[in-house]
Amino acid sequence: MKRLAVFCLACAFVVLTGGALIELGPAAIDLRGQVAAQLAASGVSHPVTAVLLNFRGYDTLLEVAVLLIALLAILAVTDKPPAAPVPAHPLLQAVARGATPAMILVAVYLLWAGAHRPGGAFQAGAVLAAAAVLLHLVGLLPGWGAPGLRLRLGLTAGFALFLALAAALLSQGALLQYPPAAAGTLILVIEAGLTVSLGLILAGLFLFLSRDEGGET
Amino acid sequence: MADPLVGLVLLPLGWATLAFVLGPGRGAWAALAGIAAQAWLAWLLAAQVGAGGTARHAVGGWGAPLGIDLAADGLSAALLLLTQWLALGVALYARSYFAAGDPARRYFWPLAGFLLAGLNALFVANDLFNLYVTLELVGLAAVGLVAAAGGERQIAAALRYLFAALAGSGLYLFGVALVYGVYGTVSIATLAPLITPEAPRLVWIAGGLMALGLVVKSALFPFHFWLPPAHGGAPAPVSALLSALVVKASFYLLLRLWLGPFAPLAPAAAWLPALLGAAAIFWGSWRAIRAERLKPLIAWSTVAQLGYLFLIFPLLAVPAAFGAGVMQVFAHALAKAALFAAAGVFIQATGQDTVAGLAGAAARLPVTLFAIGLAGMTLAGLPPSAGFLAKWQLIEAALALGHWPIAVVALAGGLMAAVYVFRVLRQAFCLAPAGAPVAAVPRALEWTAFALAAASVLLGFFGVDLMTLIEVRA
Amino acid sequence: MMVLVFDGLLACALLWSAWRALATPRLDRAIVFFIAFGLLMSLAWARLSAPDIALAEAAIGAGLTGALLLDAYGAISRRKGGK
Amino acid sequence: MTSGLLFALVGVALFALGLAGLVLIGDVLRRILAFNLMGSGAFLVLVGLAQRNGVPDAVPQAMVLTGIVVAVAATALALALARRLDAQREGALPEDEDG
Amino acid sequence: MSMHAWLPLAVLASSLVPGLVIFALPESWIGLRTALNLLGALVKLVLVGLLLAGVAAGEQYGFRHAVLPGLELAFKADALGLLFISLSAVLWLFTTLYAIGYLEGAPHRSRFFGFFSLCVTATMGIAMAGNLFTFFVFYELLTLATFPLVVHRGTPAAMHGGTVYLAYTLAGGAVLLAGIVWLHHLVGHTEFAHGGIAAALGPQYAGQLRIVFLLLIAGVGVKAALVPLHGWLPRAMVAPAPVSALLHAVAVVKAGAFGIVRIVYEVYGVEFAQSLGLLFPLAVAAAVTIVWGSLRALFQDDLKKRLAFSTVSQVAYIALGVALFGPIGTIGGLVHLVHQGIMKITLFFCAGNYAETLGLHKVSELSGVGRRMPATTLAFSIAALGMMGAPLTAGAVSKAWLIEGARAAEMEWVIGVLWTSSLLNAAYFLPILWRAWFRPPPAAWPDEHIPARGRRETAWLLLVPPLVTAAAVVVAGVFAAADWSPLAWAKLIAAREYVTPQ
Repeated sequence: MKRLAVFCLACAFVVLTGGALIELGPAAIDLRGQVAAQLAASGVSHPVTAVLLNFRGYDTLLEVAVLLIALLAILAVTDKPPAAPVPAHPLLQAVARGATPAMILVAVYLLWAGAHRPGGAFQAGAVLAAAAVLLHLVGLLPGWGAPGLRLRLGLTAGFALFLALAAALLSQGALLQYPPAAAGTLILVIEAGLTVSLGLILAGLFLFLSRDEGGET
Repeated sequence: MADPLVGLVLLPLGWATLAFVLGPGRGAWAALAGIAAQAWLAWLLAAQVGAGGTARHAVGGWGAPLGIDLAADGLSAALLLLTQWLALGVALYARSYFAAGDPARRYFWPLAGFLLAGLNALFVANDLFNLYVTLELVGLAAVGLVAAAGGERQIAAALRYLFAALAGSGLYLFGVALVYGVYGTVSIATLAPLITPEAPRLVWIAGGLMALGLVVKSALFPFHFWLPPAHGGAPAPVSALLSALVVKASFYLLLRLWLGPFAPLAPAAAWLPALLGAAAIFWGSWRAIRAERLKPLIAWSTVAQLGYLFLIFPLLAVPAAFGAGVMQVFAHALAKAALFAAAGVFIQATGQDTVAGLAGAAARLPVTLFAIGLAGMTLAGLPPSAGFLAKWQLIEAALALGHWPIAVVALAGGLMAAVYVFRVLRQAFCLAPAGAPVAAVPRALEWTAFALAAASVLLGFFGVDLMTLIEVRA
Repeated sequence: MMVLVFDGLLACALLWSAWRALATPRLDRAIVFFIAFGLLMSLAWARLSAPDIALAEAAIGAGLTGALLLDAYGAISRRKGGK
Repeated sequence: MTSGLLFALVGVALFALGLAGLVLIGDVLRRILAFNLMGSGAFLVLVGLAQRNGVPDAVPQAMVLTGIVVAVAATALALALARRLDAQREGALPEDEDG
Repeated sequence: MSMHAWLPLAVLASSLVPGLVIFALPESWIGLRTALNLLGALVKLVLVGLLLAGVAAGEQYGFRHAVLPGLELAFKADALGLLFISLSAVLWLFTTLYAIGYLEGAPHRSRFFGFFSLCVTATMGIAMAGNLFTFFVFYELLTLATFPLVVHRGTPAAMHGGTVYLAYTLAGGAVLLAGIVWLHHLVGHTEFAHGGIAAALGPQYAGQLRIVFLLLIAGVGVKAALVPLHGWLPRAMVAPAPVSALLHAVAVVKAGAFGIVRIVYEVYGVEFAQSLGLLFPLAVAAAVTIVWGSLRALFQDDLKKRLAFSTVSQVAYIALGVALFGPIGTIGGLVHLVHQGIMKITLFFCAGNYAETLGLHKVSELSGVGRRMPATTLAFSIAALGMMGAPLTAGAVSKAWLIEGARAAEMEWVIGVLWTSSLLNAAYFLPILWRAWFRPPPAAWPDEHIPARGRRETAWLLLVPPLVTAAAVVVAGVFAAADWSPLAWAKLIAAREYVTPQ
């Protein structure tokens, strides 16, 4: 009964919204023009990066905070020490060992490329995290226990740097108001910090979680 | 911090990060110092808004719609003031509340810091997508705080809470996506003149979905199912923050959108929230009256008290209704924080939280008992509390428009609240069972609970100041 | 024309994999469908001229989320099997 | 019809599917899948609808990048809770509304 | 702040501050607590004296504070309010003395005296309220402050009594609030003003104003114990004797009666109320209450319950006086506000003495108590005779004016009601007196825990207050014509309320 009702509601919603979508005219405001016009002043030439770290950089700042929160919450609910890693086949381990430096290189490239073309801190961080997860899966990297000071610093460094710069830029008149000349450099610095921390955080989402292997009875 | 608007967001982000770096369980002093500074900033902001009108800050210097604008009118300033001062009380309480080995303490300070940052960011946001991010910030931090207690019940409650919060913010985000599709912007200030009663059908759908999402997050009946286990199961300081502030945040946003960009569409649906609000009052009060344990009782009372907030929607044509809503937010926040704090004292003193179990302890913890009494006055809307002023304005607005059933609901709800409040209070006068052990409780706990409760009553004498502040509209 | 056909097929595949992710009786298969869904999403983003999102979706949406899901599934099913 | 509009329509359907799943399904992992479908649907609408004239728009694309990261954070948290709950006991969510 | 704003606030503070301090005092600090109590009561008497002198000389006292735009807490000390204030202030002093003796050695005394002081503060606030809103604030505070006193003993019976009390008074409060907000909405304010504020509205509002009147009177009628809203009063008699004495003979029920007076005279205006046809139903309600209360009193064996039903009946005299359209009835009603207070408090003091000294709670146990406790029984007899309206007592004065008032208002049936009531009063009081004075005492008293010491029948703190108030009953009756008597003050009020003085 409930299933049927929900199904009907969902269908009605799709038809109604879909219909309204199709008959929609052009938007009142087009930000594409504004983005293009201000792109030169943003410090980067790739529009998505410009939006992400300059025009709407404040969103990104808060978004990193969301990631940190998720990490904190995960730490708060998993208090077991990490289990010993289960080693995979030596061949797999060798492949993973070989892949890791390559992935780090890819991450650095993505970070650097972000200013001009697709790529940036998030993608680079994700690749770093993927490397860590890979190492963990083949048994070369143990799951993480309660983070020590160095790991905590690493997890927060990118965010702290971003936050500190954002606050320091208040001297320019507004939060995150880059001086046009230094914008490119500052964005690269922020992205570099974020890449490391995001890599650690995203890896942490996996490695902190994977501690309760073997169960608890 | 040059601009209080920005400082209120950056400060908690900063000390939350610091608290995490310092290590599990540390950072109480950083938190207290930070919150005290925030309280001062909120005070500055309220003075600034009261004197000079809406405060604005264009992040990055771009300005909407390309950049993100922060803005605080009277309503934002008032809620920021409430948030910081209430958080100061709860923080003082929490510092003494957690025992050294309590798992809930390990990440309390950083999570609380991010929660406050999210709330403050939400109150100053003026951009629909930025608001989505702040909603997630608040939601995940709140879930984390509930889950940190680590018990099976709390984890289950946190999971249920998380799904409700995610469903709510998902609905909201979908609405935002539609709005951006129609108008090409998510800046509230830019949208406001664009939305008219002749808006395309998609805008109506978007508004409905956003409202639905926010209603789920504000735990309006019948979407309240997640609230009692989460608020009733969390440690006392967490329950206090959640019941007092977190549910109010999504209500604030709903009100802001309702009165702001979506005002041309809003009247069509005004009675629906009011009907659900009335149902929430009766169902929540009934469950509170029937509850056997103290914290679930208080949590169900939150379900009921949130109902009042939604009664104002059909009345918003009268200024008193808006005043009633804000006053109720303040009254309930202070009173509910006080009640959860007081419940925490009793739980620490007796090791259990049944209502009947209070009989022995109440007489030995008179300050806490008074806190419950004063907070109870506010909840039941008895004079001279802030809750009474809220009820007064609500009834006045209802009569002014001839919607007397709302007045009847408000009065009946007040009586039901009196029933569950006095169910607790009368335990203090029952003859105590002999030899019930009552452990010593830090005095700071008792007095912070009392201070919060006293504030909820004393605010009843300063309604004019609050009303003057919130009259500053964007 | 070819482009539109490709888009149409991609749309159908997206919906089908999403449906299977929810409706498949076996959880492990559902997760595999979900990872497939993530990769299809990544294609869709590429079609929408959003290579940044395509990268992120592949790495985070399909990759990391998929790994998390599989890991959680493994932990839970191991525990169930152990009891 | 542009690809933008087409994928926006797919987004609507995905969102409805995910939401229905979230409401109807009891199993925690499945609900997490459903939530992710819901999110993907919203993202597709955000970008697809904005690009219904076929021209890429960087602003919604940046928003979706933000959204994807938020979604993975939420997913990880939900999984952590589910695993912890499962470690503590087996079975479905409690129905004890009194807390 | 000028003296004229400061004095009403000081009257409130003189009981509020000691009350709050007392809460914080440890249970064992008896000396300081007693000193604070008495100091507060004496300071209040002095302040009330200053107010009385000022108001008699035509001074205006008042203080206002806005809590919301268009909504003010307003205090004023006018002649009518002072009548109630003086009564409460004087009786507070005696009841405090009495309570100190009564509760000697009992637990939770800090709590008791703290709430006791809050009750007095609330009563003062009710008396000095300058508008209906302020009246309501203190009216509800009174409810809250009395609840802990009613359940003070913590027994299941006390808990039950307290619950019933709250159910009645809070529900009444809600009804009253509805009426007040409605009135505020119609008029724009709820100020107490000579001649009323409702009359300014056009005739098209007559229907709404009638409903509002019903709501208001039903709201205050709960505390005034108008039948059928009186059910809480007998049940609240589980409270300790000083509580029953001051609160349920004076403060609480009078707060209701006082509210009726304010509503009829200063909200509606007596002439406007008459023109709306509201006074006659009020008179009927009062008459029914008078007769019904007396009838129920006849069949109570529990002494305090008999007194409680007697209170139900007697307080309605005030409402009746108000409802008699004309200055003479008004004077009768107002003077009865004072007279009933001193008579009934005497009776409760004595009932408390019987219970505390000898463990006597029932009428049927009082045989011969006059020989064991002659002074207490003498005071009881004087007050009981006063209640019946015997000559030379305060009761006779009020009844005479009420009867005159009924005649002047050409409502002869009221005279019948009054006579019936007097007969019934005699029927339930005279058997007690007969039993106490002329029946032989039992061999042993049920629970004699204050032994007679020499010529003193009980503790002197228990004995002095009823004797003083009993003397006051006689003095108020004999010297009714004097300038300073309650009657003279009631005449002053009536003269100010009716535009054409007698």
